[in-house]
Amino acid sequence: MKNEMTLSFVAIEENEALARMAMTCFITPLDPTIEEISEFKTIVSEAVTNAIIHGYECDGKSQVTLHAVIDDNKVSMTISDEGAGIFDIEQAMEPMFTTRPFMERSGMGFTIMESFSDRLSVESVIGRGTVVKFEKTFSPVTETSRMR
Amino acid sequence: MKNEMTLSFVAIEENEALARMAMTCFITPLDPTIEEISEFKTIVSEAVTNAIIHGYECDGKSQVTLHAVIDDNKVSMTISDEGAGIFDIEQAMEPMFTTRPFMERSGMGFTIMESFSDRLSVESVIGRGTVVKFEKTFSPVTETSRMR
Amino acid sequence: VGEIQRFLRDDGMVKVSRSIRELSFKIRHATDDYIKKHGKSPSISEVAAVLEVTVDEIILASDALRDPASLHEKLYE
Ligand SMILES: Nc1ncnc2c1ncn2[C@@H]1O[C@H](COP(=O)(O)OP(=O)(O)O)[C@@H](O)[C@H]1O
Ligand SMILES: Nc1ncnc2c1ncn2[C@@H]1O[C@H](COP(=O)(O)OP(=O)(O)O)[C@@H](O)[C@H]1O
Ligand SMILES: [Mg+2]
Ligand SMILES: [Mg+2]
Repeated sequence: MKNEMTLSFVAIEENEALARMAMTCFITPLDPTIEEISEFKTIVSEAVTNAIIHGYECDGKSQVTLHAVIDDNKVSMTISDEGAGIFDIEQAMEPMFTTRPFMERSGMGFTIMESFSDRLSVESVIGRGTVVKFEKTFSPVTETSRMR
Repeated sequence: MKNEMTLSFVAIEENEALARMAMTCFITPLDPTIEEISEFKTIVSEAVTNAIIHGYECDGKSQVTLHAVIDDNKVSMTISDEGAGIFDIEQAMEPMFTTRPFMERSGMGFTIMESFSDRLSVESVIGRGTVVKFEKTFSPVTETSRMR
Repeated sequence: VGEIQRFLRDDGMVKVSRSIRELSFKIRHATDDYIKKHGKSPSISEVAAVLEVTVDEIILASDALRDPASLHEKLYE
């Protein structure tokens, strides 16, 4: 199937749940397994939380934007913010690296996103913002489930 | 609370469920009753279905856009399309009026939307598209539920 | 209990929390059973059919299953 959507919202923590659920509904027609849903949601959740917390410091007015495309059983997504930006992307992506240890951040966000997606890329400019792109291919829809 | 979001998607029927669930998540922080959720979802569902079916004839590429704002316990929303437009709005809003009787449409969409919202308005231009706006105020969040 | 409620509240699902929590346990069981039988993970529509609920309900309930501990197991397994 083919589908496309864009979702944007202001930077408040409540909207992480909104993003997670909206994206889950978006991929439902692919009839994913519970495990695939959970992996996909986790990627979205980590990227959106980063945009809200690190990008905008939960300012309640700047926009986080998600764009997603379904092409057959592959989902391509971008999560973007126009916030603080990342100083050193390579370092930021290292396991356990966090600039906010005092906030109980684990520093595992990018590591989790990488392990649950097929490919992931990050672009960022200090003071301009951050774009996270990823792809995830789902197991093909079976005939039995298609018929229901 | 204050919150704001925009969701847009291509005109395929699957996206009615996406819109419905995304909007439900958006209003959940207001701690609505099951009845309020169901009324709100129904308004969204009817307006989005109209945009997809009547506005775009499910063309799979034109965009339906939802914009929603939460201000305290009031939600203001617009559902817009740039599709066919409505010839005679007054007539379209009459109970049982439908231009698609052969598709098993009930003609009750606008009547339902009006009865479940606090106020509803429709603007439309033939060949340019349709904008449905509505407001719905939710019962205030009680102290007990806030504490949970 | 306070912990679970806070967790559900954070997920924005207060009023429907108990039934969702119950369903989320059923999903876990149904999934495990399915894997034992078929050697692969079930799709949401398959789980929905087994439990006789809608896919929407599975989505809502499976969101309540989100649990950082299992995430960790997955990462370090
Ligand atoms: N959208 C973003 N905007 C600004 N900085 C970011 C963004 N995403 C990630 N970062 C930076 O990368 C670091 C690592 O991110 P992550 O692996 O998710 O760990 P954590 O969020 O737990 O700190 C963050 O601490 C932050 O400094
Ligand atoms: N977004 C729209 N674009 C074009 N026409 C519309 C739109 N929404 C409603 N209409 C027109 O208004 C009529 C009445 O709508 P409604 O009350 O929802 O009944 P139904 O959808 O069952 O026909 C429709 O049959 C259609 O002709
Ligand atoms: Mg993070
Ligand atoms: Mg209608």
